[in-house]
Amino acid sequence: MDSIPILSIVLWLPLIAAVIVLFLRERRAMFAVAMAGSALSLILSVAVWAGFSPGDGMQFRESFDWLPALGIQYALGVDGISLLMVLLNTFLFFLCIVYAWASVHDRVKEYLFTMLLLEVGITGVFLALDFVLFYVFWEIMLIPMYVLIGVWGGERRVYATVKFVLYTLFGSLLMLVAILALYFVYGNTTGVYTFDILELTQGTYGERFQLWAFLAFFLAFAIKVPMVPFHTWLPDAHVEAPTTGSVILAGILLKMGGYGFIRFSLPLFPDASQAAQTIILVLSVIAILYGAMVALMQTDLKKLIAYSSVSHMGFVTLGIFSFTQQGLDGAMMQMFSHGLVTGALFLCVGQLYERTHDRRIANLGGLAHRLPIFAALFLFFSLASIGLPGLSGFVGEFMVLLGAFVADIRIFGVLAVFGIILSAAYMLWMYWRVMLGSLKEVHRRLEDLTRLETAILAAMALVTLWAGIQPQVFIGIFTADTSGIVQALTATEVSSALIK
Amino acid sequence: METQDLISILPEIILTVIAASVLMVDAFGGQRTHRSLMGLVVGGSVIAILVSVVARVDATSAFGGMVLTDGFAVFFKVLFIAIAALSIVLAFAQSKDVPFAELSALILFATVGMLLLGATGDLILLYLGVELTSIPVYVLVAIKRDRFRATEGALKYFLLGAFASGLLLYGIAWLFGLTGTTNLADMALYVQSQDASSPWFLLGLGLLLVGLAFKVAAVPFHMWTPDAYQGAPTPSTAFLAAGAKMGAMAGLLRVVVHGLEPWQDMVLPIIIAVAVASMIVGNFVAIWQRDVKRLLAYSSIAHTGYMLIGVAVVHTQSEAGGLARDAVAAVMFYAAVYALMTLGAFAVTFAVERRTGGTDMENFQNLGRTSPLLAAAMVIFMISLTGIPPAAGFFGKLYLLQVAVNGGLTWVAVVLVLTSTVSAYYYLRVVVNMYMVEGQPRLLPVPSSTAISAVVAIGIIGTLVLGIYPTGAIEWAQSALEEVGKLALTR
Amino acid sequence: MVQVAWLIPALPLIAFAINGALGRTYLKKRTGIIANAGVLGALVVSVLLFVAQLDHAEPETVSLWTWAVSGDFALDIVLRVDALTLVMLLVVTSVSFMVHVYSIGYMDNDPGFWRFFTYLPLFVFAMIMLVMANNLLVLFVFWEAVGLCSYLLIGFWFERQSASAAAVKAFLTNRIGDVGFLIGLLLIWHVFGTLNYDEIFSLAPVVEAARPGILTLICLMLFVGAMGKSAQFPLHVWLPDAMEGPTPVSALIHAATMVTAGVYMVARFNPLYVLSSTAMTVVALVGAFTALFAATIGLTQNDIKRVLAYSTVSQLGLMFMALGVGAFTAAIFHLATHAFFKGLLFLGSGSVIHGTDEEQDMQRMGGLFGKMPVTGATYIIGGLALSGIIPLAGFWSKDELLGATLLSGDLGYLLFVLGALASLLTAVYTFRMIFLTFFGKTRMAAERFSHVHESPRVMTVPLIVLAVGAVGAGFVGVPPEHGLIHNYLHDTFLAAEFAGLVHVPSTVFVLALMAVSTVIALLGILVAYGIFMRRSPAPESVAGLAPPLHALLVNKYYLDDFYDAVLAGGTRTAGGLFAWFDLNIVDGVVNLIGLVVRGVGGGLRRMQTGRLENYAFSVALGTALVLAFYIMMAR
Amino acid sequence: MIIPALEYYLVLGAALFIIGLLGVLVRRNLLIVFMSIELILLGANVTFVGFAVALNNMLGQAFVIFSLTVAAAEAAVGLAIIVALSRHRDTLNVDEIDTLKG
Amino acid sequence: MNSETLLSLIFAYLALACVAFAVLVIMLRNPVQCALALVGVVFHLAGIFILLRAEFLAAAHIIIYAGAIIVLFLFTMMLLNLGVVERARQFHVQAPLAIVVGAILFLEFVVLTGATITVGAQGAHSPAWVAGQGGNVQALGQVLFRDYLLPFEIASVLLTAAVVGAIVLAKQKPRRPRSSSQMGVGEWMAERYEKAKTREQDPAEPR
Repeated sequence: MDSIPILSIVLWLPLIAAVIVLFLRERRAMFAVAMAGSALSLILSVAVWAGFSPGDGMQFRESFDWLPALGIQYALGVDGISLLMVLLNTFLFFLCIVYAWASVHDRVKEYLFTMLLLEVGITGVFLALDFVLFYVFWEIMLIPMYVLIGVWGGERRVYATVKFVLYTLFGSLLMLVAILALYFVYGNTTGVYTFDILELTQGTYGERFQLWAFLAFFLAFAIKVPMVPFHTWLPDAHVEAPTTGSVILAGILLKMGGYGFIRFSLPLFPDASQAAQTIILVLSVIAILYGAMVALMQTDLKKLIAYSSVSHMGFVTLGIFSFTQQGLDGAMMQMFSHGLVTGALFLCVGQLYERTHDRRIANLGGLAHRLPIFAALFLFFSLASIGLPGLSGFVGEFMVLLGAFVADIRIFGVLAVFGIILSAAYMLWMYWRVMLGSLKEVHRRLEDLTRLETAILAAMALVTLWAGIQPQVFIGIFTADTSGIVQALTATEVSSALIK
Repeated sequence: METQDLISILPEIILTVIAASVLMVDAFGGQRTHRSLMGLVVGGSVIAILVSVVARVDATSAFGGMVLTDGFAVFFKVLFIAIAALSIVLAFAQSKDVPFAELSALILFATVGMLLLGATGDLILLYLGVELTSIPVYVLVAIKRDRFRATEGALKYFLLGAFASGLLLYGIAWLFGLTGTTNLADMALYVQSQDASSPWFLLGLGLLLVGLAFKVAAVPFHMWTPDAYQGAPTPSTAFLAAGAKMGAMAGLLRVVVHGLEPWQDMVLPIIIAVAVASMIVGNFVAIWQRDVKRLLAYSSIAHTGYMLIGVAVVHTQSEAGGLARDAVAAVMFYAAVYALMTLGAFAVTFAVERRTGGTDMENFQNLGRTSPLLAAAMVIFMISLTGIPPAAGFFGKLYLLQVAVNGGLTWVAVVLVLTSTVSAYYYLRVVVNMYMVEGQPRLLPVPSSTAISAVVAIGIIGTLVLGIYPTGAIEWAQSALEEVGKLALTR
Repeated sequence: MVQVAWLIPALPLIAFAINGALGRTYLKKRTGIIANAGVLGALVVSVLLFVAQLDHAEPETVSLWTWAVSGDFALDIVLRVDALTLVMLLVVTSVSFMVHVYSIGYMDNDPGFWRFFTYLPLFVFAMIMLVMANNLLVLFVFWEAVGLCSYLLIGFWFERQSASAAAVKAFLTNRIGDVGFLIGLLLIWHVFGTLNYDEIFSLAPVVEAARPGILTLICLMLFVGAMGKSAQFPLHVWLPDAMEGPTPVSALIHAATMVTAGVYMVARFNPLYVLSSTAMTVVALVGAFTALFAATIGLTQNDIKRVLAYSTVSQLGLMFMALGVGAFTAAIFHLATHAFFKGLLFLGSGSVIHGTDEEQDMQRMGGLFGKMPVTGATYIIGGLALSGIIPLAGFWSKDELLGATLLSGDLGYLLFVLGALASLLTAVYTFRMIFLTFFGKTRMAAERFSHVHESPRVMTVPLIVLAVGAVGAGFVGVPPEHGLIHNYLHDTFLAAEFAGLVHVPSTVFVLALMAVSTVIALLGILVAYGIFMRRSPAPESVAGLAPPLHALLVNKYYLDDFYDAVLAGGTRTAGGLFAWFDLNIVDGVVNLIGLVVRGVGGGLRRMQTGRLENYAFSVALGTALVLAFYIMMAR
Repeated sequence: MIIPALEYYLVLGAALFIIGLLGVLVRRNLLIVFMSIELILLGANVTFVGFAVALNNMLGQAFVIFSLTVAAAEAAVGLAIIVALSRHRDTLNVDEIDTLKG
Repeated sequence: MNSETLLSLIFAYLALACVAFAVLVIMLRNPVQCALALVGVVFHLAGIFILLRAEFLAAAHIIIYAGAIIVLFLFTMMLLNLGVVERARQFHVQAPLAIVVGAILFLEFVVLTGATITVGAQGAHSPAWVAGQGGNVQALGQVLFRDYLLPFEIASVLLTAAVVGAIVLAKQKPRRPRSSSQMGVGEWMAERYEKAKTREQDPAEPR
């Protein structure tokens, strides 16, 4: 296994498929290639999972000099944290491309090319072990997403997509400056100039520098997550994005922020993280409650789910900044679950929209009569979204709360718990108004889900259920790695205490 | 004069000869010779490039230190000759409307000036290089005489350019008088041995900087840029942005690196101020532009600002060694990248102009469907100009940011990233118009031009190659500077 | 033997899975059989286990799989089998089974038949897991799952807006309770570092010693959960509305099983509760108050199922009252007997509704006894049991419960009075219901009355079986304090004994209390007879004695309106405000930044006048500034 | 040795420079603006020659030759542009030539 | 009166005349007069060059400036319509502001005069050396064609480019039947007059 650059294959396969797609003419052939590419990528990432030994740090590493002149390497590797994200990523992309077979008919070639490119970018973010490489992927993914929303989106797509790009770019460019500063600060203290993430993570940095760099990283990640008050791009982007765009956006893009916090912010800037803890916790709790409150009053289905994302991602940051094993694991699980569940919800809304051509809640109602299968699956994911125990959503939220209680930040935990009530309120209220009650005349002729659509949702449902019943299967992947991060954090706490 | 000296300016001689022969061939060859003229130019350029790389002399300078023969010069020679050739190829597409032979000759003359700017070790050569670059370009802007806007742009450019070169000349006069030399290195050595803080020195220095800042179109000396860019025929604009301006940038680098070392405390704040102003004004005003050429003009002002950061860093101190060298290399790399992507962008704009009769945003509408390849190319150029990977613009910016942070100019780096966020807005607006707006500009029955396609293709290849694997170019830029044995770079 | 315990939840789960997957397309009506089989299987295994465990009631566990390990948090999915579990299992599975059988008849014509028989076993599964949980998390998981099932079943007829509304209300109200529960759970984790029952129980005294007061907080938080699930004031509002569901569901969820989860939980955590007298007092007071409060509302309701619903709330209140005074066994005993007679009453009213073509308003019934004798007879048995007439099941348990309350000290007197009053009212409204429904002259239209018919065998047989239960179930608690159930549960509630909460009454006391109970019950029946059969005084005139009071009762103390206006309305208003804030302020700032950038750009753009002289001016000014800077630097 | 002192020549150069600069800024007529630029060049030339003599360095004088060349070249091109422009628009006023702006 | 004083007086006259003519250049209304004033500047400047013993440059200035450049100006003025120009407002609206900036620059120079000018390193071309070469012209030739041959050649390229450029701008486009260079001046003026009368806007230039 050592000799095969399996991660590179996982990473670049979609690009190869994308390039091939460019040269094809027939829709069927294009989809065949695209599906094959993403499916292989999925299978190989599962293979990586199979060959992965939890707790052994970075594995399947590859590296060679890319830009020695600037100290930049092409370095890939996975640990548990990234592996879970990669799995989620390849899984969702495969499903999205399959889904597109039924739903995308306009500019198919461009669509598939964009999607596959997006997959490369996102996978790369999770695999990169070099800061610049990481950043390259972090930004590469912007453009396909921009195109995806801008070309296949709704009426206000241009506004939404430009807002998305500018917002994200704003944060990430500041991060770039911080990365460069990191490079020099580390180099000046150790004499080794490198962008190697693992090596830079080993370094210790002065408090002032930590604060500034943390701030820059924080902006990038907070916008991505998105944390209140940096979240307003999200509803717009979601509403205007095409279905698959929303799925990817909610499913994976947001996770890049959480991933960034775990992978970079905590290990690199432990002191600054601790200094910022309270603020971030406050923001997280605000996100949870505020997002839910705003979601409650949304009239557009997608917007509602978008705001629910804000609320749910609040748990992620809450968990991460509880600085506890449980909190971090909970955040990871919450990200994984949110990716599945909210992705699925957006798929559901997309399917609904394709049938009714309407997303305004007030115009729907009683659809369960005509769409029983859909109703069941939609309910399933709605329940998963509100954190019903036994489904994946609960695991993350619960463990985050556990972490909050362990970390003696109980007040935030208690407040966050109330988000659970609100999430149930807006989700069930929405479900009631959309699916229950009496059917509207215009919707008399709706068709239930096709087999393909059912299969896609069912696949997601199965994983959701699996993660809810046996979360250990997933937690086991990364818990060793998160514990390393927590230990490092608490270690610095001790040391800084000693200094005082 | 020795053979060495002649060899050192062989590329310039070749270009002059080509220019002359182009004029001759045109004068005696009748009307149908444009294609062969282009062949002559391209072939000659290739030879000139080869000669600049191969025919190197052992000494680091020629003509008594007036002409420098180091790797820096070679780097820019190759770049400038390539830009000139591409611009001429681009102009070929409008050979029916303009006197192609004269245009080619003028471009080549200007290129000679650019090459001299890249190789100058003396203020005389700097002055002449600036003028030799400018005067043909005034004409290039006005070359479509029957268009009022072209002449208007040319007039503004000309009068302001003459004004600025007057300032430059006056400044040089003072520097000469106070040091007794015009050789940059001698000047620096003399000043270092004397008291350099006399305000009279600064008078000369300030005017010199102003003159050069005008030529690179930095705020507040930038005002001619949008008008000249918009008024000029698009191929001329392309050459103006990618060529003339980069020539001035090379000259500025020479001056800063070789001559201004003793005044670093004086140079630094001015360049930083100008850089910041350029980034802000260029990017902010570009938001409002509806004409793509004008938009690119403002963007070029902003890019000047980016590059000036690198220029500023040359004189900063850092714990990491070799900073000055890195800073210059960053500017060199960025110049190459910028030249490629901006040439490409103008080439696409030119193609659109030919097809739709204008360069307004509306003329780009629906390009994604009517001409997918062109549109895709434009997307890549826009991405590159924004500085998003995997296009070359990203590494250009990364390198600049890196030296800026290394040089302690982190706040300037922050300004750079913030303003380039703004830039994303207007670059992406072009993309929006191509793909996301339902509109259909009237298409003219114009056959597609192979010449334009070739330039676009080269731009794309260059942008992507430099974006994905820029190692070669960056290492070339860095190694080119190893031979530059001057004060600034040995720190 | 205990190793087969996993079959108990597994069988209903399998039934659910089969019905869910195949019910709509293939099984259709056959789903009923599968569901019945599943639940019957669970019942059989439960009984077998009960018999096998009859002698030693030591807790035993069955490990299934690891749920999650994260740092020092590790949790396995483990089934627990002990005395309390088994008692609950028996009650749950047997009543559930009866409901299942009954439902085959009741739901016969419903198009959602398969769906119904998918939800039912799921619910049973959840309830079984709830009682078999060995740690707090699993308990919580199924605590919520039960809530979900109630959501599904209450909203079963989803085309009705009221049903959907009731379902959402039930879920949300439960969630509010669950939040309390969850906080309690997290506190337990925080304080104890474990979620396993046995470890918590064994650590409880240590914790109380180390951090006095924390246990009270935990117990209260857990009790909030119990209030939600067991419909205690002020979280009781969902239960009456939940009658929107099909009647068997009401019987299953809202009489016998789900609502008892709270009682079960508090009983389960008796080792914690006994350490906190404050918590106990709160539990008792809330219970007693709820008992009386709900009973008063029950007096004025006209919907046959709603009366039963308030009755359930009231009875649950009595159970909590018992729990609060440490009479855990009595509470569980009452829970068990209540399950039978309340199940019976619900199914009976279902039968009435079924027989009268969906009539639920008692004011439009009357005289049905003749038309539906089996239903009527069993209903009266249930009513008597509920009222607490010797020797029916309700009597024994209620009597014991009241006795324990009386003995528990000063507060006990107050509680006893409240409980006794509630008992009195219980008898009144129960027999008001029976009289209005089955006796007197019918108030139905003749046409409809003629169509009234007895329910089919598949429905009446469960009624009869449950009636037998309602009669006989009480005997497990006879003689008082030393019955089968007392012995069986003795070890489980040992903690109460250690805490000195158990007072053994004298025989005289027991007998006297029995007499008092009976008198109270009979008095109630008599009052009901007087008012609703003899109409002397007539109900209207009784109501006219204090019109505001009557209005208060009819409108359920306006609590629902209050919640609608303040909680739901408030939340929505706040949500609207937040949404406005988000759109205009938060996003407004973002857009404002864009506007500012554009504005600055526009301003700068104006400097580009197109005029040469301005351009030259700019150059000159720049030059002047540069030189000025230099001159200043040189000085 | 030069008579009078170098400073006088420099002052003359500066005066021409500033007058030329002012002319560029205030005049509307294109041609006069252009002439003002020539004044700036003349100012530079005086400065050059003054320094050249003071320093005994012929370079200064040589530079003036180049400056003259440039001036001539600029005049040729610049006047050609002005002529070309005036074919479109009947004005020599710089503030009336403003179609390109913003 | 010694020679030094005399020379100073001559210098004073020449310098003052230079400045006066320069002021006239930027003040006079009529461009032709301005051009003549410029000639005045150049002539007096030539005198100053002679004072400085830069005889060749003096001659070159007169020949190139007065003989070529200013003639070019005058010729251009002849081509263009002067009447309109003369009547028009002569100064910009921004003139006051511009004068302020000019004043600032002037003040800067004034401030600078507070500092002494320390001239740079002495060169090798002492008057003795110049005399040895046979005078200013020979000396300049020596320097120009030996040390600064390259710039000189470049200047020639520059001039070539300028010539080409000027021709390009003056030459009529190939597709037109007759170029303006073939057109008689009178004919061309008539055409321009027509154009001016109709005051037609360039149709390709929408405002």
